[in-house]
Amino acid sequence: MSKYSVIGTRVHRVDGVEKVTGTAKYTFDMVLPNMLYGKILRSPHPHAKILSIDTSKAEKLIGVKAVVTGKDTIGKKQGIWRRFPELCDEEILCREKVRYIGDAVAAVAAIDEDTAEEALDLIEVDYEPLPAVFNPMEAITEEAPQIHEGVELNININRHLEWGNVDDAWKDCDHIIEEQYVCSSQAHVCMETHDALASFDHNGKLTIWTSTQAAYYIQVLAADMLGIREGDVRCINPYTGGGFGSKFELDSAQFCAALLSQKIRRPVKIVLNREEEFTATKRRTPMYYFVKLGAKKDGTMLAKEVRVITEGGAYTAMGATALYLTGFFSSFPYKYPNYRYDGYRAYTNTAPTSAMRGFGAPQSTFVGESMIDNLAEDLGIDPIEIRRKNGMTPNYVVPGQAWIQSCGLHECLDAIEKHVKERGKLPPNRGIGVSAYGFMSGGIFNWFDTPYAFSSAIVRINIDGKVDLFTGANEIGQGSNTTLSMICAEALGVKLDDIRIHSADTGICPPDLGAWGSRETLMNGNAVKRAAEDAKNQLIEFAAAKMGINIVYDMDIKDGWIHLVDRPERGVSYYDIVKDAIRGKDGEAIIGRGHYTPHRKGMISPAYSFGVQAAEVEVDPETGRYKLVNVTTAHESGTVINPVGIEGQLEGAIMMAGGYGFCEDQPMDEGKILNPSIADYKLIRALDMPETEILEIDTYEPEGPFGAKEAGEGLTNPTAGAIGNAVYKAAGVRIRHLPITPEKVFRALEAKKKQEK
Amino acid sequence: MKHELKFTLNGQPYEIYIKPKTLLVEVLRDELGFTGTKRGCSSSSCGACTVMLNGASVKSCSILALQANGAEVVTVEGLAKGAELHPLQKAFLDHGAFQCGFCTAGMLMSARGLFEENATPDVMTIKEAIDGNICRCTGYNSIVRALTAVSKGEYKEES
Amino acid sequence: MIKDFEYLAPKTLKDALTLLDKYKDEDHKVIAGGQSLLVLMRQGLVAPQYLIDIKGISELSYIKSDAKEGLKIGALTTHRAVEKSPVMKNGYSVLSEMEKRLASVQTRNWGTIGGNICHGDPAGDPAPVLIALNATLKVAGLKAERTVPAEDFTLDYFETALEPGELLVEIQVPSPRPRTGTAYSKFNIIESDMATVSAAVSVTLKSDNKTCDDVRIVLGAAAPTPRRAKKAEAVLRGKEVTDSLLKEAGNVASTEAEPLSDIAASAEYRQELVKVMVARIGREALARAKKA
Amino acid sequence: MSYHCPACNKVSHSSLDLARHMIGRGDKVHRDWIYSKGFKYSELLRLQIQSFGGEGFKALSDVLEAETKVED
Repeated sequence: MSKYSVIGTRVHRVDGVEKVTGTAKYTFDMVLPNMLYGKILRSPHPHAKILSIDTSKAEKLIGVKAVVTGKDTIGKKQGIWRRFPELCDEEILCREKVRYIGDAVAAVAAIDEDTAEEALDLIEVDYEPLPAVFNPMEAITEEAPQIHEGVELNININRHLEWGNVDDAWKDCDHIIEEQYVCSSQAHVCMETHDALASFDHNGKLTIWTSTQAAYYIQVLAADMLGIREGDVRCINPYTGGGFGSKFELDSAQFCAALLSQKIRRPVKIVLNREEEFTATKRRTPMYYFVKLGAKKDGTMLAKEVRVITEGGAYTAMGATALYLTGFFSSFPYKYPNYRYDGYRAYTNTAPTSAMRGFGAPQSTFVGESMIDNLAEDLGIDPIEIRRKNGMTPNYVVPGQAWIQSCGLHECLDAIEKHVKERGKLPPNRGIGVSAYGFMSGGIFNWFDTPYAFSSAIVRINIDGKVDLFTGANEIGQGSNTTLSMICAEALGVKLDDIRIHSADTGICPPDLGAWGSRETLMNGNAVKRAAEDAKNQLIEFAAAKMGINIVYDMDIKDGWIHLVDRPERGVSYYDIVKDAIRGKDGEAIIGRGHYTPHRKGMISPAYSFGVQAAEVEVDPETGRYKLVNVTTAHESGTVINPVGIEGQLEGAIMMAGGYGFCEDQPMDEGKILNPSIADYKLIRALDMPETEILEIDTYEPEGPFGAKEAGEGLTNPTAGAIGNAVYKAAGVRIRHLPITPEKVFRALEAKKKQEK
Repeated sequence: MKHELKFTLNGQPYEIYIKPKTLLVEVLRDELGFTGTKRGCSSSSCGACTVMLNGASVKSCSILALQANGAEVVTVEGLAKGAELHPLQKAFLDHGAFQCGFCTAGMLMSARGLFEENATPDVMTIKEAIDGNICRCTGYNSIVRALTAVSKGEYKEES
Repeated sequence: MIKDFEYLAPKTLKDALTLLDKYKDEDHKVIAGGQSLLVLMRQGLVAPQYLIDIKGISELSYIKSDAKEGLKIGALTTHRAVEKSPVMKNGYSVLSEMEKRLASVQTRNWGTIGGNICHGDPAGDPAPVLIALNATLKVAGLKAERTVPAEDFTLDYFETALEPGELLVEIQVPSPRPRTGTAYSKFNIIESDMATVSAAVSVTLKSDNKTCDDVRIVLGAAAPTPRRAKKAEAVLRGKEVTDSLLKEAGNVASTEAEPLSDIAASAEYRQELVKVMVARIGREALARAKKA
Repeated sequence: MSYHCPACNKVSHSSLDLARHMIGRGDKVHRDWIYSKGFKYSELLRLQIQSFGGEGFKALSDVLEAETKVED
């Protein structure tokens, strides 16, 4: 029997009933009295000077209540990498120049959406088009137009990582391969588009409800851009219809709604339409990969050198992190004694690229796992064997970078090896590709420059024993409200039903950096656990005193029973003690506090999860069309807090990462995204979804709450690589340019046929 | 000019006046405040707005509200009977068949349409029934598991 | 944003034709299920002054079949009704199969087969099949009725043979001749998506059950309109149909296709797909003909 | 032995590390110093981008070796 009462059990989501009955309120559903509807005017040019903006006709339209342009702003540029001011480069409402098709230039608030939209047509913007550049490989040439002043070759960030001595190591390699890859863009396609409802009162205080992954960031960034104090902004994240990395920066809906409301002092709601969502919000970072990989004959990998140029789009956003993480995760999950990474982020006149689930690691994993299969083939080594030979192990230190404590990679390899064997001899045109991966449990580097703890939580125990849990964590669908409630219940020793969670409301919850980088379970989980333990200890003090317990005994609470650890039958009801304890505290409720900031864990993350995935495909050799037949994942994420949640994260990741490998793409023409609708942007649907299996591997992460670590984004990393390897096994062609579309497979098959002739 | 729309929503008759361009989803959400039904696209491709119209699942963003004149419409709000959840809702809860929840109303109504036609659908039929609904969170398989359980009779409506 | 329009909702065919006649010189549009039209209206690509809603004309929703007259489908019959109709088992199962792959259940529950055809999308599913089945479309105006062979109905991208004031009212499919098999399939990446390329093939065998008496090969999404590949048909007609002959027919059909490049596929790839599709679907049609 | 950044005083353990820091930081003060030594910042970047081996860093580190070394 499990030593836990709540953790690891299959429970209903705490937000479940609201969501299945349609009563869960999203920003999208909210209406306030006297509310106006906002719309945003966007640039049709990829690069142009704004000569003038005439809003007079729009202002005269009946029903229009306010129009704002860059002139109504305090003229600040914003960015989420606040530690480095030069990376704060986005005005949101452009004043002098637009840098991509979709850059915002004006916003209107009107009595209804139709009027606001009509008003947009009446705003006259005089542009002087400038030469533009769309491809990062062209952007980094002398001839390319400069997109931001003073940024030479349009390279706004370069990143270097190195350990060992790569140059010397090549000499010891028996075999070296050099390859190039192109990783495409991807849209998040949250079901709820970006939206915000902003309400300024006449005291100058702003409340903003918004679909976000990080209410705290929005509070801070909005205050900064509006020239008001943080404390005057309350940001509330009601329910959020998906984030996947697209919703933790200040976006145009939030900023324009707030600015309009500041001007007109009425609530203003802006909902981006699906086309804006595709063209004017951020997206996965496309990357051009140049890789050199060397090994001994026996498969021991000695050195890897990686050069990456990323398509940054018009602004930095979280692109700096993507550039860093793709470099770090290019070494994953292997023990390269010698490693060098240089990454360059190039501005282009395209929609900005930023964070998306996996954050640079799906790209690096696709490239790395394709190449390791190629290397294994060259050396005549089994793909699983070469991964085993080089794979990370518990307590491995990535030189100068990271300390990996728990690591179940080898157990995952064993499980997948067994799975592949069990599939037996495959029919013709079928192949199984494997791909190994790892990911972090939240980031350490404090680029946001916050003085607050990374995560905090407050537990308040009420007179009837019911618990209010206050946390800045953001429920975006990933299940953090459920997971954190479970952690709280377990740590306090009460039932899950006793917990009522209040999350992501900066007016009442302590700050948290938000739901990105797979950080909530470990970081916020630790904060919640500590807060619950703080409260629990206060109760135990009273219980011990009341029961007259010899101080040598340890006490604990489990299932609502405060008891002696060694003699569980000796105890009192938690519910009874709560009343006494509150009386004893002169009527003050029991309050527990907890916070977490990682220390002494390197630069990247306090913990890492690992896994291995096997994808099976069936290729039609005549058309190149292939089907995803089965995707099986051996996965370890420390102690599983919420098993239903993990299943959902894993299967959902396969839909998204399978799409990245198979069909999702954002083709452009002169900076214009050609498929800005769900009809044209291809997404895996129920009939396309492969069968999925999960092989859960047991590990325990000392840094995590009850031994838990991430299970969110890492699962997005392996799939494109596994598909690429499976297609290679099935059809003998290696596709190095995502997505691996049937047409690309077909062309490669044709080329192969020609070559064989 | 506004036109009269008479229809029944979740068993309750309504008479309202609307512009002819008003979509069914707009009547449900904006005119009548039934915000359980969502909108996720404007190209008739995501299924978040699925409701039942005269016993069949339809996309309410792709129907003029006036076309529903005289019709019986059921939305997600019409599934539960008071505090008693509908079997489909129970199955979704048990199987973790949703995460962010934004597609859930549409999924449930597609499923409802399926079970109106066929009380014991097989897996392929289930997948086909929800193929018009995008879910960016779950990867669909948990939804298929939930509906398979309903198909097997594990969730009976309490009489 | 959908622009305002004046809404007219006739309940009978006669009323509809009267209205259409009245507004035929005005800026008007006819809406049936609206599954395609409303998308265009939301995008502002179509903004009629008058919208004539024929969805409520119940007399145009029916499926009838008898051995002599063949199959008759009212233009406002929903896709789902066609898909599920037991009548399709009488030699028209290809229609049911085609419908099953058309968009989503929700769309099929509301969208109509006539509306789809009148939309004139070269990637639409019903038209190639109806052409392969040698269907005729009955078109009514206030003063007269006429019939148009299905293959002559679509004139260009999103353009049909309907004259102002006319409505498509019925789809007429002749009873299949003995020893006839018809098959349809589409190539796409996402199962329920529009066709990247589609093909419908109908084969009628001579009494020896081997020799091709007649054949119709129709390509979808491979030209501005659904198009018969007549040269490819000639490859098969009068010959014993073998795999290699079907392959040759595919190759010839590919030369008759005039596909465009778009985000879904390049023109060259579409041409390659035509080769494979025609051969494969031809094989299926042949197998069905032998069994019929 | 250590190397002190002439722009911001960050201490590195080798001239190569310092070159990485300076090019990596890439803001105006760092670039100004690089220019003052007769380099084009963009040229150094180009050397980096075009090949494996970190040639841009190496070019700058030669100067830094001579100019920024501090004997501890």
